[in-house]
Amino acid sequence: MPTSPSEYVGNIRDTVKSFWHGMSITLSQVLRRPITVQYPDRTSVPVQDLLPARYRGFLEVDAAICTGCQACERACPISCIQILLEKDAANPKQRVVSQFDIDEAKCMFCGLCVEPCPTGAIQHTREFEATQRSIRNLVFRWADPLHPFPVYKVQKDAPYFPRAPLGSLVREILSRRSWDANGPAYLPPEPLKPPPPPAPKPAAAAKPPAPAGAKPAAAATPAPKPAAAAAPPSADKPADPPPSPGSGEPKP
Amino acid sequence: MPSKFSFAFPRPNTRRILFFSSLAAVFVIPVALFGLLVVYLPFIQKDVFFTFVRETLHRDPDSWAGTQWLYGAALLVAGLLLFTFASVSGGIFSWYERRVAGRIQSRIGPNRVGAGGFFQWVADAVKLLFKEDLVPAEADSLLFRAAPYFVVAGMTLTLVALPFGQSVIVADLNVGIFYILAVTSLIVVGILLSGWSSNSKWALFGGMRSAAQVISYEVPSGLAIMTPVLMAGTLSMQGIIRAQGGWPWQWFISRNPAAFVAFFILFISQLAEANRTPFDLPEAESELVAGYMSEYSGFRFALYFLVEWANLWIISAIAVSLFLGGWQVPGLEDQDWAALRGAGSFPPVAWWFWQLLSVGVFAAKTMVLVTVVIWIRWTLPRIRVDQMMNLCWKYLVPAGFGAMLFTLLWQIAVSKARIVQDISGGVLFVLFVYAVFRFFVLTRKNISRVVGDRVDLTNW
Amino acid sequence: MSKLVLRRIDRNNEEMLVNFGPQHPSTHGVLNFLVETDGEVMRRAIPDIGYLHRSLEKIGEIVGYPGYMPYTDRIDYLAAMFANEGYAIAVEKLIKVEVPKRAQYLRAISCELNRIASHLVSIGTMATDIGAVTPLVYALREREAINDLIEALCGARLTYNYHRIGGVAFDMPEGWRDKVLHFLERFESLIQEWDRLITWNEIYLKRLGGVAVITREQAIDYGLVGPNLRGSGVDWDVRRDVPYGAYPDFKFDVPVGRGWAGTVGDAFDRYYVRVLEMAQSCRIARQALEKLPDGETMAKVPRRIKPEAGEVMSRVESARGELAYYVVSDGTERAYRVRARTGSFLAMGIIEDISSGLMIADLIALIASLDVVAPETDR
Amino acid sequence: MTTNEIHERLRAQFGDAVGPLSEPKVDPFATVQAARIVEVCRWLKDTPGVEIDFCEDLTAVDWPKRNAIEIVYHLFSYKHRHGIVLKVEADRAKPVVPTLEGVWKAANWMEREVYDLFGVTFSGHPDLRRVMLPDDWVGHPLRKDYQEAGGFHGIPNLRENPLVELRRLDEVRLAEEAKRNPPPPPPAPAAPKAPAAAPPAASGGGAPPAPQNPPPAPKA
Repeated sequence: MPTSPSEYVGNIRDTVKSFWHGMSITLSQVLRRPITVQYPDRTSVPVQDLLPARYRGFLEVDAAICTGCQACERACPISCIQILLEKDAANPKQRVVSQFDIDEAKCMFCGLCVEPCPTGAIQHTREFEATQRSIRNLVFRWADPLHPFPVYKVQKDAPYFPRAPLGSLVREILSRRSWDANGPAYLPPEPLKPPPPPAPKPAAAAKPPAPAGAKPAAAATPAPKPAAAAAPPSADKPADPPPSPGSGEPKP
Repeated sequence: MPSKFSFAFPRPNTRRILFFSSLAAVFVIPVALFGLLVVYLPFIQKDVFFTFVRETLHRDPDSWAGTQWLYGAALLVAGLLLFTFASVSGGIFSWYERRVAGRIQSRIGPNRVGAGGFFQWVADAVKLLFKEDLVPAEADSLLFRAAPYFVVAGMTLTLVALPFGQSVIVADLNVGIFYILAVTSLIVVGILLSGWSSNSKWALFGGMRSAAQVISYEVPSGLAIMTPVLMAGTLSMQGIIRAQGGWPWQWFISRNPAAFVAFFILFISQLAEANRTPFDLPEAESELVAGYMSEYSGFRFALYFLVEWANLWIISAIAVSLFLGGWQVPGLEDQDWAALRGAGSFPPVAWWFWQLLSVGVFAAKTMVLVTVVIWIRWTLPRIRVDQMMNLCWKYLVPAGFGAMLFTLLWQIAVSKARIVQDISGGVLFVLFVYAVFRFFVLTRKNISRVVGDRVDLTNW
Repeated sequence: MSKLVLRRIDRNNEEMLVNFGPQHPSTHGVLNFLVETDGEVMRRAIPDIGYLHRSLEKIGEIVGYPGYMPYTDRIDYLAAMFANEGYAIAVEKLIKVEVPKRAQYLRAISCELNRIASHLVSIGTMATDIGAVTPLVYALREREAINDLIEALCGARLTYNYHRIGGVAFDMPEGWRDKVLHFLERFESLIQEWDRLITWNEIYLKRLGGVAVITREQAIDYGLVGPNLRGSGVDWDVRRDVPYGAYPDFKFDVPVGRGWAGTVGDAFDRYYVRVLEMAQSCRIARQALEKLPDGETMAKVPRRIKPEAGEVMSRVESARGELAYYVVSDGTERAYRVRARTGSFLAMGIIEDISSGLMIADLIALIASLDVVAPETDR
Repeated sequence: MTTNEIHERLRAQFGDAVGPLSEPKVDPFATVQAARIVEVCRWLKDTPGVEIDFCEDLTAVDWPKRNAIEIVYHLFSYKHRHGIVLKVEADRAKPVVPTLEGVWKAANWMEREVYDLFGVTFSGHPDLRRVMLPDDWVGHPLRKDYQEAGGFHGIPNLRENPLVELRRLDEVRLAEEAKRNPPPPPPAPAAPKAPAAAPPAASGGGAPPAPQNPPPAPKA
C-alpha cells in the first residue's frame, strides 16, 4: 500500500496520464472508419467475389473431365468421398462412374483431395452459403446412378482440360434445393448378419489396400463415422465387425 | 412456407399500416411525453397551483380540504408521467450507448431497425417481454420477484427531486440533494436482495461486492456534495442551481478550485454507485458471468437494464446540477426570469418557450456528461475489489475532506472580496479550455501516428 | 468433477465450492476449475480438463502420414501453422527429406504471421478478462487483416493445412508480398498505440503487477514453455537455441521478463513478453520476405510415404511455447504413435499450486496470462 | 556434451541398470530398469556437468506384440543444451512404474495423462486420477486393442454414413428401373453382368457384399 507521499502522488499522476492517453486513443477511433462489412445485403459486391482465389469452400466436381481414378477418394483422410465405377452396359470397353458422392457435412475443407486430381476435375469453390435444415441434404451427388457419366480419356497432348467455370455447378445444385427441404428418408438399418464364416479370406482383404481412410469392409457394419467423436472410421480388424451395441444406429 | 417477415428485412407485402403505425407510435411517444412534462410540471409548482385553485376553483387554497387531495392527484399524474418518460429515455440511452460504443470499437452498432437503428431498443424491450421469465428452483421466490422493483423504486424516487428546468421540477424539496442521497441507497437494497435470493453463487458474489461498493462510495459522494451545498448555502437543488450563473466561469466548478476537485470525486463515486466501469464489479461479465443479474431473464431482466441506463442519466444530471450550472441559461439572471414570468396567474406563452430552452440547456450538458460516462466504460479495465475499497478510503475520502475544508476558507475569502471568485472562475475556465484543446490535438496526432489511418466519417 | 476430487477437500470448514466453467466467459474454451473460496480469496483452484478431448493422437495411428496434416491444425486452431510445421519436420526427419530453401522461408513467414495473430487473441482476451472490452475488438480487427493475408496464401482462415511433408502446398500469390510488407509497417505503429491504450494503463498495471508470480525455478520445474517461461526470466527460445528451418538466417532478439510492473514472473511480465514478441515477429517476417530465395516449394516426396521403423522428436517454437512432436514409425504407411506435447497442457498443471491465496479476479488474470486454450490442453 | 557422453556417464554410474544406446534410427534412446528410474533421473538432475532440469515429454507407446508398454522420457537441459531419451519397459497386463513427480513437477500431469490413456499406474503419485476422460470411463483409448464403445452412458455417438445409405437407396431405385424396362440383352456375353446391374431386388437388406467399395470388376 502506498506509504510515502511521493508514491501517493505518483499513483495519481500516473492514473491521470494513462487515462489521458487511453481516452484520447478511443476518441481517435471514433473519427476513423469502422471496418464492419455489412454482410449479407449491404456489401458493394456479392461476398463470394470478395474472397481470395484459393478460398476453400464447397467442393465441385466437373463430371466432364473426371477420369474416375479415385485419387481424391484415397487422399481424403475422413473418406467423405465415395466413387463407384462400373462397366457401361452398352459397350463394355467404356467405364462409367455411377456414384460420385461428397458428404459436405463431414468434409473439413482441407484441400488434400484437390492436389492429386490429374485433370483438376475436383476443385474448391468460393461458395459457402448452403445452410440446410436436414444434414442429409449436404451430400452433393455429382453422378446420377441412372445415367452414369463416362470416364474422361486424357489426350496425351491436351494443353488444358475444358472445365466448367468454377463455382457454377455448386451454385446450380444449391439453387435447386430450398434450405428447409427435408432430407431423403434412408432405408431401415439392415439386421446384423452373423459374422461371415472365417474360412474364406473376407472380401476386405481383396480390396485394394487403400492407404488412407480404409473403409469398413463388412457392409452391415454401421461405419462409425461419428462427426462428434471425430474418430474417423477405425480400421476395423478385417476379422470381425466391432461389437456395436444393439443396432447401434439411430432409426432414420 | 415459414413467414419471411423480420424487423430487419420488412417485406413489401407486410401490411404497411401496422408497420408505419408502430413506427409513428414509437417516435411520437418520447416527444409527446417530453412536451407534456415541460407543459405540465410548471403547473404543480406551489405558487401556480395555489393561484389555479384560487382563481378557477374559487376556493381558498389554505382552508379548503380538497387542495391536499388535488395536489396529491396532480403529483401522482406527474410521477406516472416521469416514470414513463424515464423508461422511454432509458431505452433511448441504450440505443445511444450501443451506437457510441460501436463507433469507439470501430464497428457500426445497431443500424437495421429503424433509421440508424433508433428503434433497436424497442425491439430489445419487446424481445425481453416475450422471453420466458423463469424463477430458479430453490430461489427465494418472493424476494427474487421483489428485488427489481426495489431498484426501479430507487431510480424513480430520485427523478422526483431532479430539476429539469427553471420551474420544470416535480417537487422542489428544500432538502433536495439530501433526499436524493438517501433514496439512491434503495438501489443497494434491490441488488442485495437479487444477489441473495437467486440462489446462485455468482449472484451472491455480485450482491456482496455491490453492497461493499455502493455503501463505501456514499461517503466520498456525500463529502463531495458538501462543497456546492456550502457554496450555495442551501440543500435545495433549485437553490444550488440558482446560486450559479449561466456562463461557465460562473459555475461552481470554476468558481472554487476545491469544487473542481470535488466534481471529480463526485463523478468517480457516482460511477461506482451506478456500477459503471471501472467499477462494474457487481455484474463483472468476465468474472461473475452476470453478477447479481445472472438468474434473471425476461421482463425482470429488462427492469434491471432500464434502471442501469436511467441511472446513467441520473448521475450525470446530479453532477450537472451541482457543479455545471444545471438549467441556467447563459445571460438570463433571476430577475429576468421573474420579468418573463410576469404577474398574471397564468404565465405568458413566451415563458413556456424559455422553460423549454432551460430544459434544453440542462439536457445538452447532461448528454455531454452521459457521453463521457459511456466513453469511460468502453476504455478502462475493471478495478479489483480490494483496490476499489483502497481507492475509496485512501484517496477519495481524504480528498473530499480537503475540498470541504478548503471551501470553508474559500467562502470566507469570497465573503471578504468577491473578486477572488471571478479570478478563480476565469483562470479555471481558461485552464479547462486549454486542456480540451491539447486533448484534441493529441487525438488528431493519434490518428496520424498509425500508418494508413485518417479521419473518415463514412460507413454509418 | 469426480468424487475422487471431492474426497480430497475436507468439507467441515465452511468454504464455498464454486464450479468455474466449463461454460464460463473467461476460461478460454471449455475448461473447468473447482474453486474453493472463502469469500473473494481462493484457497485452491483444481483444474479439470477433457471436455474437448478428440483423441488426435489416436487418429494419428489411423490416418496415413500425409492425411494427418489437417488434424495437426486442430491441435491449436489459434496457432495452426506451428503444428503443421512441427509434424512436417518430424516426418521429414523420418524419411530424411531436405526441404527446399524457398519452402523453409515461406514456412517461417506464415508461422510468424500466425504467431502475431495468436498473440493478438491472447492479449485481446487478457484485456477483456481484466474488464476492458474495446482492446479486444482492436486486437481482433488487426487479426482480421492477418486472416485475410493467410487466406489469400493458403485458402483457410483458421485451420490452414498449408505445410506439406517436404515443403509447402502453394507458392506466394502475386501481390501478396507488398500486402504483407504494408501490413507489417502498419502493425508496428499499432503496437505502440496498443501500449499507450492498455499496457501502461494504471488500472491494468495494478491488476496484473505482482499477481500470480511464478519464479524462475518453478517455471522450469513445472515445465512451462514459451512466453510463460520467458516471462519468468528464463532466456530460452527454440528458434534461436535449437534452430530449425530457415531461422538461423534471421536476426531477432528474444524478450525476457524484467519485472516491468513490480516482480519478475508476474502476470504482467508474461503479457508484455507477448507484446514484445509480436514486434520481433514483424522483424523476422520482414527479413524473410526481403531475402526470399527462388526455387520450387516442394521436395521430391514419394506418393506413398513409408518411413523405415524408428522414432523422432521435433521441437517447434509455437505461439504457446515449445510444441514437441514425437512420431514412432513401424515401416507401414501409418504412424505407429504420434504424440504432440503442447505448452498449454503443462501450464494447466501449474495452476493448482499457484492459485492458493489468489482472489477470483486474479485467477482470471492468471489463466489469461498463461494463455491456456482448451484444444491444446485436451488434444 | 552429446547424448553419447551422457550415456557413457550413466553407464559408468549405474552399470547395467541403463541399457545400451539404441543405434540411431533418427533419435537414439536408452532403456532403464523400472526400479532404478527415479535414481537415474535424480542423478541426471543433480550432477553438475549434466543438470537436466526440464522433463520435456513423458509419454508411452503400446507394443502388444512384445506384450509391453514403453514409457518414454524426453529429458533436456536448458543450461547445457543437451538431452537424452530414456525408456522404461512395463508389462502390458499390469504396468506399474515409480513416479518422477518428486524429481520434476512437470511429470505430475503427464503421468496422469499416461495413466488415463494407457492405464500405467505410477506408484507414489500424489493425485493419480484420470486427467482427460470422465472418471467412470472404461478402458484406455491409446492402447492398440482399444475397442470404441460406440457411446457413453447410453448416448450413442454413431451416425449412419450418408454415403452408404444413399447408395442403398440408389440400388433400390436401380432395381425398380431394371424391373420397369429390362436391360437390353448384353451384346457380347464377354464380361459377366456386373453384379450391381441386377442387384437382388428381392431381399431389401441383401445388399451386395461391398456396395460402397468399388466392385472387384472395375480394375479388370
